[in-house]
Amino acid sequence: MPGKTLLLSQRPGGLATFNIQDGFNEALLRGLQLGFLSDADYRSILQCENLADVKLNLQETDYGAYVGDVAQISPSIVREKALEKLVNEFNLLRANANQPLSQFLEFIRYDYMIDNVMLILKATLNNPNVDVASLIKQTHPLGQFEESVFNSICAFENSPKGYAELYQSVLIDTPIGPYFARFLQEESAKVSQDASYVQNLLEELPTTKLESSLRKLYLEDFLEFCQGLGGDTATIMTDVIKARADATAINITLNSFGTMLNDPNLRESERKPLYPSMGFLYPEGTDKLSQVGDEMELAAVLRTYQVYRGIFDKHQRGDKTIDDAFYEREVQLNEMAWEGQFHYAAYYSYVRLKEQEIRNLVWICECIVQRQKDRASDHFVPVFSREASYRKR
Amino acid sequence: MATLTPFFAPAGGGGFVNYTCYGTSNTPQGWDAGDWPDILLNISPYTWASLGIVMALSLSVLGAAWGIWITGSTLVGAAVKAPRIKSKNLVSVIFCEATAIFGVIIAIILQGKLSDISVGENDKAPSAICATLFYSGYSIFWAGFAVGATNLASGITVGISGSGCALADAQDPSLFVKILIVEIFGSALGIFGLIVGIIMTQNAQF
Amino acid sequence: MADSQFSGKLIGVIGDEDTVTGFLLAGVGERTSAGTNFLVVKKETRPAEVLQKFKELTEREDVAIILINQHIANLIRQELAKYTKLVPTVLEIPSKEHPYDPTKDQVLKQVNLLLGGE
Amino acid sequence: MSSSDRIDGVFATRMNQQTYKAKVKGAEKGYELLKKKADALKARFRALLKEIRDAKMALAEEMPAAFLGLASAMYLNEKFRDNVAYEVKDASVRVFASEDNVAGVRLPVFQENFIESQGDRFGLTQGGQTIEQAKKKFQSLILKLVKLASLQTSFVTLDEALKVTNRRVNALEFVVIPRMTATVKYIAKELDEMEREEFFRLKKVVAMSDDGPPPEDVDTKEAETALPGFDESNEDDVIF
Repeated sequence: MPGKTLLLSQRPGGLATFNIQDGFNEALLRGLQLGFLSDADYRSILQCENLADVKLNLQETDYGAYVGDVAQISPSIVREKALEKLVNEFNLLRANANQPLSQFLEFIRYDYMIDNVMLILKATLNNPNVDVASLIKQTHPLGQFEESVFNSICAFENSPKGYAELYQSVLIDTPIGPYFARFLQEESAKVSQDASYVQNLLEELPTTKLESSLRKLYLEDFLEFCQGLGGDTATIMTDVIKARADATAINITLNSFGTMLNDPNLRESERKPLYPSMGFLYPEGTDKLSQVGDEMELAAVLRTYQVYRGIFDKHQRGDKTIDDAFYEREVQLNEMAWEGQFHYAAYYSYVRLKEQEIRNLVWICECIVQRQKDRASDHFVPVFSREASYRKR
Repeated sequence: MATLTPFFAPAGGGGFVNYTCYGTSNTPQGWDAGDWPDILLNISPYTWASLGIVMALSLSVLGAAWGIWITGSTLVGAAVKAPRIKSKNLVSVIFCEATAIFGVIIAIILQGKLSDISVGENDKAPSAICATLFYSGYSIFWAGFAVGATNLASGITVGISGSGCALADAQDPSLFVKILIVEIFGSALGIFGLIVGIIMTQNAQF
Repeated sequence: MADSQFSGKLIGVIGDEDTVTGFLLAGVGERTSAGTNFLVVKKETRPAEVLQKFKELTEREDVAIILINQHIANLIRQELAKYTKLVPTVLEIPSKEHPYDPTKDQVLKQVNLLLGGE
Repeated sequence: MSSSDRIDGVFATRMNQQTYKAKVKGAEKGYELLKKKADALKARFRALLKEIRDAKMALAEEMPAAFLGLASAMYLNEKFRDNVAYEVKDASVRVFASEDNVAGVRLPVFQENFIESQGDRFGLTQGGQTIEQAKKKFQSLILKLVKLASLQTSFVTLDEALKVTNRRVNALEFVVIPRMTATVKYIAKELDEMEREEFFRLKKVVAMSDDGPPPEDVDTKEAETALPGFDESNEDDVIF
């Protein structure tokens, strides 16, 4: 983990000094930006009647090299190939990165590593004789560890000793190990921490809580790191990460309606700890959110936050699901990173926007496969679209 | 306060005959803190002039090199995905290079003013000669600094805008000319320094 | 196997990832120490594995219906044709990437023939 | 109708004649009943065919919608698919099998049973509501599929039952009844033959013993013995 404050020489630098370390790499990234599908690409893909046409259209875009040698595409193959492309590009950037950019890029990967570790934990806890090879295939390629790490996570014995080993020798060595350590430390404040306790924690804890705690620790760490970097990186990343934290808090609240978490007795004790301890809503907004019991009350809380009021209005009017509205906002925020030069935020944006693009593509393909193209407009958010609602204003 | 001895021996040699008398405090004339400004008087105008030339050249080249670094690294990176920009955006590198050329030009001009004492060997009073030499030395020094500093700034500016130009061109070729104009303005900054530097040293003569 | 809280028989699913996910989401899945009542068939899954799962499901007492994707059923068509038990019932369903084509449905063909023929 | 159609090894006795007449009656009765059953099954079968066709068509419409709902959920939260697969513990959808009776054919009928699970909701941090919608769509799909499963089982069972019944009806109509009728006729014929032979023999004996008894007596005797053997069904075989 990097220190709290970075020396001047460790920062990415400003206008005149950024390029000394990162000029080439940033230009590579900006070159990759050319690969985003344009409005025209989306239009022509939307006109396709079947996936063979989609493939023809994709072959003319940046994805051409990846879908070209596939005989028959399907939504899942599109996703797989597009992810492969993203990972290759990311690895290119990563390979060319110096500190502190390389650390920044690693931070982007931690997000997916948390996903992967959670996936593996869930799979192995519920299903001791799980097929490791197929499990590894399901993990997100950006959050890949070395295969030996995966194997040892899957191979640990389902016993207190095994859990202790899992924690001590495997998880602690992964880049996200410190988050596990901190989480376990916080949780074990009440009980003495021994091996069986780790097991109990992993076995009995709702995985949602473990996951949200890890994510929370990760986002806090990432935010701190970005603020240490200073400059535009800090400005933009703060906005993006805080917006993400807010979206999580609002989503958890909204999605908890109708579940046990919304029980008045559990709101404070179970639901509130799931909220990230950051964001524009934090702390007074999340305090209010933790008391909310239905959509009307949620709307009342969000009314005071202009951006979220707009998003929640869309949700209540039924124009869009709240998730779509948040995606749109995320795209908007991430596009901001590309308005400036000489900062790292664009790397994070690139990965997020590419993920959005992959989602768009997969969704459109699904609509075409299911012959329900009229529903395509339900979801996708084109990236760098000249026709985006926030750009038309 | 120590008494000032005329440092300049008008007749030949160009030596600073008595600079040795400003040595340490235990010299016969003595030395105290108030004598510091005298150091400036005792530095040869040739030193000033040479320093000016050095600064004009080195700062300009520093600016140019820095600019090329900024532009170049971006250009190389952006050309990976958009190879078509590689020759067009060499213009940005050339603009940076121009900054160095300004430095070289002014250095040669200034160097031309530097020669062994030639001004009114016998028909002028030593004090007048002395004043001319002071004027020349300082004007060349500051002209050199002015040119160097402006060219440094200009070089970095052209570098940054050139870097932006390469990225913008990679995204949208129609932006190239527009950003090139920004670069030209950045480059003009160096020319301001160049012009003013030439004017400043117009009357300088050793 | 009979749990007092969860009485009734299970629905088994053999299908591609999306089909299985959908039905698991709806709550048909059951995982016990003995195994699961579903199988995700991927590109690399061998027909033998499908067949094994199919046999396992058909031999289980607590399975009433087996849903199987049409394109996966084609992998084990011969065995499927030999299967004559009434319960568990084997139901072929369309999958996401192989949308339902009424003209290719064996049962529907027969139905249309019988309806039109009489 | 040739004589080979009759049942072999049946002796032409009066007793057999009675038995076979009764058998023909029984077979005809059975034929009527089976015919009725076949008609009932056929009616049910036709209704079933229509239902299956409707169910299949409804399925064809509903499957894409369900898959698109799933795709929506995947769009909003890619991770949930893996969670769904690995967090499975107990099935909350169960099926009960009961039976329906159509004209004596027992048809299995499945009845679904949804147990409201109290587990964690998927996609708590993202896409929860859309995932919930996808879940609803798949549950309604399960309703349809369970119904379709019942229909399909019924289809197979009924198809089989109908085939068996039709085979029986046909067997009765074209094999059993004709053969038995032929046997009855054969017996009648044989009995007549024997009667005539007896009569002729008697005449010879009378003629040989003395100059004969009056012939009117024999006529009445023959009429008395022959009459019970006659039936309205075999008038063409009456011999004088």
